[in-house]
Amino acid sequence: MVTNDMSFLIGGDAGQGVESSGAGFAKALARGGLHIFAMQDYHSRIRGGHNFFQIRVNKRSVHSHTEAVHLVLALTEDTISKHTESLVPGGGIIYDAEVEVTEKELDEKDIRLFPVPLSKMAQEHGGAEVMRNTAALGAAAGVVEYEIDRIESVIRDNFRKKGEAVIENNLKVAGAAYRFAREHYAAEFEFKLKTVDAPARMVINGNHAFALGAAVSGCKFVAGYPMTPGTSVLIWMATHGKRLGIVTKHTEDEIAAICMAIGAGHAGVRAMVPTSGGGFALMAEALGLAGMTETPVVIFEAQRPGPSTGFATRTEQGDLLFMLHASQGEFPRIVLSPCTVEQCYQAGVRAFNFAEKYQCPVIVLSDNYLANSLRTLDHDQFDFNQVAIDRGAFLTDEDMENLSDAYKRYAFTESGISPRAIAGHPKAVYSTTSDEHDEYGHITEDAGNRVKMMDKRMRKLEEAARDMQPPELYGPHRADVTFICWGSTYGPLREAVDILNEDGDRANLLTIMDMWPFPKDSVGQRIDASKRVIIVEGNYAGQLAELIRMCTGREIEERILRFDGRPFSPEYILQRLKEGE
Amino acid sequence: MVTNDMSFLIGGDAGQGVESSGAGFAKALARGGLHIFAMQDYHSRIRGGHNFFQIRVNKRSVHSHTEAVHLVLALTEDTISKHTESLVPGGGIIYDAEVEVTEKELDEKDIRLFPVPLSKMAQEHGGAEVMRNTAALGAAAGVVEYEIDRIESVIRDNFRKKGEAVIENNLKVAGAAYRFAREHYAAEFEFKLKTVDAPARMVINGNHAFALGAAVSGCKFVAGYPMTPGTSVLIWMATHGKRLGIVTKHTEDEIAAICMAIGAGHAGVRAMVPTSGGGFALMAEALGLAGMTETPVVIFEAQRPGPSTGFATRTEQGDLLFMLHASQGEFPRIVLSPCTVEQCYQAGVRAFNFAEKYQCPVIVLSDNYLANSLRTLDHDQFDFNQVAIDRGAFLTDEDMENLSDAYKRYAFTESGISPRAIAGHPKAVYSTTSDEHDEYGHITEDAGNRVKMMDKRMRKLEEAARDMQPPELYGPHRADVTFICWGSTYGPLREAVDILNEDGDRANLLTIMDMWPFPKDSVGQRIDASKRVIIVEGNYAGQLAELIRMCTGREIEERILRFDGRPFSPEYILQRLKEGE
Amino acid sequence: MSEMKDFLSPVRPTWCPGCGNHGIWNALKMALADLDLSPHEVLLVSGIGCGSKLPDYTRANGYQSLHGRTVPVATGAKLANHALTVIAVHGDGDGYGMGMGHFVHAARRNIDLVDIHQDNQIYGLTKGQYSPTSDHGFLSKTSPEGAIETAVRPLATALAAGATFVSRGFALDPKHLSRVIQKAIQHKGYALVDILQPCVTFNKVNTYDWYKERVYKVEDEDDYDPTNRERAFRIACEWGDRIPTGVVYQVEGVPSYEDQIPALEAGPLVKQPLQRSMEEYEALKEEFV
Amino acid sequence: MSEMKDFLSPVRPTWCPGCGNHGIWNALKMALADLDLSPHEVLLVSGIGCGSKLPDYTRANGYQSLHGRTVPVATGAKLANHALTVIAVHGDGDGYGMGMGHFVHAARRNIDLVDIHQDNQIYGLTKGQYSPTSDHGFLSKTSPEGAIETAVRPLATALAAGATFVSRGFALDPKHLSRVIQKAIQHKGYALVDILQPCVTFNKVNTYDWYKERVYKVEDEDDYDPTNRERAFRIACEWGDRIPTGVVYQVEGVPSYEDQIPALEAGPLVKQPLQRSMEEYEALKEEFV
Ligand SMILES: Cc1ncc(C[n+]2csc(CCOP(=O)(O)OP(=O)(O)O)c2C)c(N)n1
Ligand SMILES: Cc1ncc(C[n+]2csc(CCOP(=O)(O)OP(=O)(O)O)c2C)c(N)n1
Ligand code: SF4
Ligand code: SF4
Ligand SMILES: [Mg+2]
Ligand SMILES: [Mg+2]
Repeated sequence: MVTNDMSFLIGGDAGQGVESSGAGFAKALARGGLHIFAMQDYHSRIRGGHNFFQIRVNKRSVHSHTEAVHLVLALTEDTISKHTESLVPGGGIIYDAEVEVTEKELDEKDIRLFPVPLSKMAQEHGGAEVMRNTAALGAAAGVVEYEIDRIESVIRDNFRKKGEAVIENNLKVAGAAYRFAREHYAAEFEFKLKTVDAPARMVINGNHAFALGAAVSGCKFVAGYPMTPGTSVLIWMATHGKRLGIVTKHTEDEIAAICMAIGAGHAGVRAMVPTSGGGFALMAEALGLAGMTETPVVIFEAQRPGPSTGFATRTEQGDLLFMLHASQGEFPRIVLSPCTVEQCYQAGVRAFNFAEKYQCPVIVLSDNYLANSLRTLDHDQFDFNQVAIDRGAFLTDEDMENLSDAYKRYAFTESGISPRAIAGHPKAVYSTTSDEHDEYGHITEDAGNRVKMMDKRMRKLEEAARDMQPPELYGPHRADVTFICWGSTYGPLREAVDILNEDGDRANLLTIMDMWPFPKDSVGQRIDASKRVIIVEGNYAGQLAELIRMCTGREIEERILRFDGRPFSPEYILQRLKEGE
Repeated sequence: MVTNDMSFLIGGDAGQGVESSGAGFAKALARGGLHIFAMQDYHSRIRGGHNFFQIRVNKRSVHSHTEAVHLVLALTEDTISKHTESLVPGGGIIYDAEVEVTEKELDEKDIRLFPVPLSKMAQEHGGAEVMRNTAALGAAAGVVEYEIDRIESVIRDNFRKKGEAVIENNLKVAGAAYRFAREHYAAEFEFKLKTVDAPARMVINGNHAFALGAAVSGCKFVAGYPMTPGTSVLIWMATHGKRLGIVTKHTEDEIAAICMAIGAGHAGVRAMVPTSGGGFALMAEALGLAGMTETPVVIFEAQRPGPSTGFATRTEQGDLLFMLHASQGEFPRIVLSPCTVEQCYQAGVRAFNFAEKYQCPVIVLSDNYLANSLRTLDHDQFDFNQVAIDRGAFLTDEDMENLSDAYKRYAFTESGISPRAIAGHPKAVYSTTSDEHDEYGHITEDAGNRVKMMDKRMRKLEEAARDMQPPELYGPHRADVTFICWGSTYGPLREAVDILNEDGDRANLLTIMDMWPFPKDSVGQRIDASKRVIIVEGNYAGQLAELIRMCTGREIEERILRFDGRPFSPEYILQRLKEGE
Repeated sequence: MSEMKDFLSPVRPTWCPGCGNHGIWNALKMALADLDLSPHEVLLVSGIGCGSKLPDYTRANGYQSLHGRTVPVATGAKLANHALTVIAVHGDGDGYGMGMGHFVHAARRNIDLVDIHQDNQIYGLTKGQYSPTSDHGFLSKTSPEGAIETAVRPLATALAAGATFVSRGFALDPKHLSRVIQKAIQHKGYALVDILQPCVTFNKVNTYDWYKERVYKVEDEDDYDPTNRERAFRIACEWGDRIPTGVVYQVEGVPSYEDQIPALEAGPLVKQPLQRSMEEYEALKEEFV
Repeated sequence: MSEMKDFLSPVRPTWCPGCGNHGIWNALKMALADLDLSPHEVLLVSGIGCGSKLPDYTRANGYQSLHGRTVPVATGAKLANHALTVIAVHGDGDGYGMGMGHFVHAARRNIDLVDIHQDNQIYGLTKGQYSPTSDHGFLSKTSPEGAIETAVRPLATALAAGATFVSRGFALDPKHLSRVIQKAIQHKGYALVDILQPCVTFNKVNTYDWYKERVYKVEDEDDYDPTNRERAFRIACEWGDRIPTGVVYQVEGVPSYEDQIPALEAGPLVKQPLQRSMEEYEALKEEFV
């Protein structure tokens, strides 16, 4: 018997509630003190099309999904045919008893079939077929002998708004399916889940973690245009705007979004725009406006596969070099590329501090896998008391009151950072412009001033470089292979490294989380100190490898790249590693 | 006496006709068989502000302006104070006799003052003060003892539309000033111009050369939004549209411009958009659309200093890395970066062939200095009979007639290039999309298809790489210093190399004209074979140096960079070289 | 004679069962068949959104472009080959939100396009945010306290821009809609077709019934006069208890944009020879001498 | 009392002598002084163009943004600090060309902005291309055979969009213009001020005299009624022999956008504390459990 180490997969058509059932189940597991990692796979359409939601559950914290699945909840026949492949020997499939299944392939793989009269139970015990998913969840809990009360508590919370009757009916359905499954199938199934004694953890994805960080960091203005997978940040902010005093604006387009954020940033409010690559493309011009006028603004970009519309609901890491070079001309920018849900939260907090401290645009670069995958986190992993607001050289009313000379918005300073006043004080009235300007902000075409202003602006990156977190080394200090990665690839790669190291110090992993200013010295040294370096990235060109060569001259020839829209998994990485050998 | 080797500078306020006078004078010199290089320097405002136009004239073909000036035509006092510095010993200043000039500094430098009653002559002989510029030109010709009839012929052409009376009056003014200056000052001035026996050459800038190349190459659709310094391509096309059967559209914005061009390209017409960096920034999203749908489109981008509005009328090479990475996701693009007026013409011809052959966006990257500077070229430097149209795998009506199966727009082929049908034939009806699609053009989220499609698209660059012109080596094969440059920097740098090599093989110059796919092997080899490498670029970051390191791993530490909005000159480069030693 | 089924692509629609797009799709095929157009004579340009997938499901030349950029792509294609019947088809977010600028400029340009908006007053494909045509107070994921803006009035906006054909249809009345689309296709110049399109999944306010109770046909009114602009403006502003459908405004005889371009007098650009004679180009050099 | 000279910046205008922008600049300073506003209470947001340089020449908070993006930048600033009087000031190319989408959306949003368009029917700073308001047939560098489009009718477009204040002024009549601007500033909500602005250098058609012969003041008409939208639409479409100036339409009492945002009830965002109490954030975690 294997306890607390398995993966579920719920599959069905778009519109069948695969995601909401999955998320509910994930919460029920977290409420039992277990750790989960959950990812979803869905098409860019509202109905039909095969979707699935996969939950890995474990006693320890886990960083990615795995290919191997132990229990499939099939809401459609398609689910069975598509996912049998992933089932481990001894794995099982729960499906509606009405469906006919050809058992041949299943037999060969030693797979258990758990037909449950889901629709019938939904109708009999709940009075409506929509409760089929509830039945399926009950059945799943039954087969793995998990405590039904955790499922019940989630049902209560999820249906709270729909009233007692709905709750009651769902509880009945879940209970009936639970009993049925436990009675008929639990004995045949060797994978089990047991609540453990641990505080209930948050079940949260990268986007929500980022939003939370941004909110705590004093972000007060969010302008955006919906674009998967950036949308959920906008929606979370809109939902909580009233409560938290945050203004959100669903704008007419992404250009308006970033321009509004820049206007708000200029006026002194912490502002941001959540988007995806295509929306960011429309912001390229205004990015330079923020650069030139030294306006703080945060851009959150969750990548999806391009080019162009590409795969709207899938994952990729194909925008890295675009982010670093977007917009005409040259100006300082900071790019953070969080790798975990925790780091998304941290990036939310840090981005606004950096934007104000360095008076420049800060890009937080995430991706669909990180944006949408759920993980369990302890409450104290978001320690709000640690959040320190740093507005940099920001003039208070008192400071302005004490200004004796005409205010120089762009005073030449050693650090390149000029003390910033915002509009509204009689002693610091100034005008600025996207044209090259002098210290006061007035247009000038003087060549000498130009050189000084360019130097001043770019100089800000020197101090910023010192604020960047160096790349993290995971695993033994010395190893046969050093992997390098960024972003969400960290999770599966870390798990792959753990597997490799089960017998010896075979691998370690260098992860770049703060991407620009680029940590060239530490990356270069680590490469030089490594026996064998392999880059692992979710794109075609090996963009981080290219960037590393650009910044350090080091060539990384071995590359494990994936660009089919699907996330890495530990198994996939190990398989590719093997193929390469 | 120095004959046929000098520089003029005409200076005045915006709105005083500095540029038109200068361009007229340049033509008059070209009509005397002389070579010229002329550049302009003006502010982003319509009136006032000091502007100047500088003409270098020589018996041989010249590739840049020089800092040294021999004769200044001052329409304002400002011109005198601003440009005395540049005058060589023995140089002179023609100015209106009414202006008072403090002669101290001039004396020290051995500079001749040539006051001419310009306004008075304009009024007396022409009847209107506006002819002051004509008087100035006449006077200039007089001082250098150039043949007045060349000036007269240009006056005749320029004022043709205004009628005989205007022509006559201008001729009278020019003649009077010519005689006056020749009589009073020619003897004191040692720099002379003499017509030589040579066919009259074209006086043309990079933008017009590009437009001409595009027109000859069958470009039929130009959509653009005015943006300095890209505008003159749009205007030239608009002016000649009726005559050449070209549709031009001044659109509502740059997004519409590129989308219209993509629509036209998709419908089978050679189409392009001229713009500058800021306008290009707005096109980033649609660039990926062309990449994904494999639509031919040509983007002409003339750089100006950024970030943002920056210096609207000045020069820089700050957009290179942006051009290479613009738009989300990954797709093939071709980037040409012509270095001379001739190459601008060639790029016009080649870009459209490449766009259709490789069914991808082609970017032609120029800059303000190249866009606006005039050079003399022999007619046969644009040899239209050499122009070969290559539409690539373009299905003719007959080909389509013979299609037996349903047409696959994106058929998988070895080269990655799929035979292209355009809309309108009953046998090749298809639909395409910016989403990932199958061979027919239908949306699919299949992972296997995705990988094949990405590979197919990117594979096109392999053949394209073979179509790229390798970097050019100018100067001796072996030298103490190898300079590397791109774009308009070529001209002044080539002249600097010539000066360095006056006594020995001191320098050579590697110029990258076809930028992407990047010629990594030849650049790498050349760097390895060089004793000392210096990059010379008009930007802050040394973007080509960064690109070279990205593509070859080679570090180029010595960099001569300029980013004050002013173009390089041979003297400037030599000076910086000296300072660096 | 062409038939509706000639316009069937091998790909089946993936719209939700009951989605108004099914009706629009049928009405469009009906209009094309009734006008006896063949698939290769038609170019459908769309953007990104649920409705914008229509070209994938339709046998005709098709181009699904970018969200919000349907109209400029269609314009470019039309200018390159004005022998094609070019039909833009996109959502309200696409056309009236992101694409608002292009919409107004296309209307005043009077380029010969049919501009179909699948107006479901919501963002469908991104799962339910309010759209530019959502009514004031509309609750959605991005307007949890209710939309603050006044909804776009597409017909009035087109009129103000100088559009020569302004109409509306209802997805539930495909016959009438098909006639409106036919007229739009036959109209020479820019033709707006705003289509009330219930989104059964995300818009629970503007449902089939909601529309059905309100729509009326302008041509059924006694004093119907589609040539009177002021009157049309009044009708175009109607929204609430009564929602007008049909051809609200049409003025004929205004030359379309492409008819006024000298370079197009010789026929569609794509049919013109790629190059002129070398002498013509050679002569251009003289300008620079 | 503030005075016109309080609004003088150390930088002198570089507009051509005789340019209509001088008159607009004076009228604006006059309006601000007459309303007794101080430089620090005002934020001028502009785009890129000749007229957009106005903030550089004016002592007030200023932000010259991007060509075409004046309105969203101004909107963001207003939402961040609605205690400021935010005035957008930009050219016709900026506002009605590139910025058309933002214009319509701002109007229907009824955000409390004064939106001044320096409408010279030409692109000035880029040296003479036709603009969205250039008349049909207008000859320019990009329309050498004459502009084909119908000109934008800014007032009609704003009306169709649902604007609550629609007006026009004339640069040659700074007193009247100043009064119009004052009313626009006092209006709560979006206020369009279209200003006829002769460009003496590049527009040789729409000259001072051309305008002078045509302009009239709507308030001088016997049946003046700025609250009647249909009537306003008719006036807004007038262009030719008679060109209306003055406040063409105004409806008061419609709540402005920023007044309807719950988060702004506590006062301007920029004045609110940066963070809430940690307990409030802590409670958010419970949503994820
Ligand atoms: C530049 C850009 N921003 C955002 C998106 C994401 N997106 C896709 S469809 C859509 C909205 C769809 O609404 P609508 O246009 O009304 O079409 P519907 O789905 O309702 O038919 C959005 C915002 C995108 N594809 N491109
Ligand atoms: C994105 C972008 N495209 C083009 C330009 C170039 N540009 C600067 S000003 C201008 C037009 C100015 O016309 P208008 O807005 O009417 O202002 P005016 O100069 O007439 O006051 C243009 C096209 C730009 N700055 N940015
Ligand atoms: S989500 Fe709405 S618009 Fe989209 S297919 Fe479903 S019903 Fe139609
Ligand atoms: S070009 Fe025209 S708009 Fe610009 S400053 Fe001169 S007159 Fe004014
Ligand atoms: Mg919609
Ligand atoms: Mg203008």
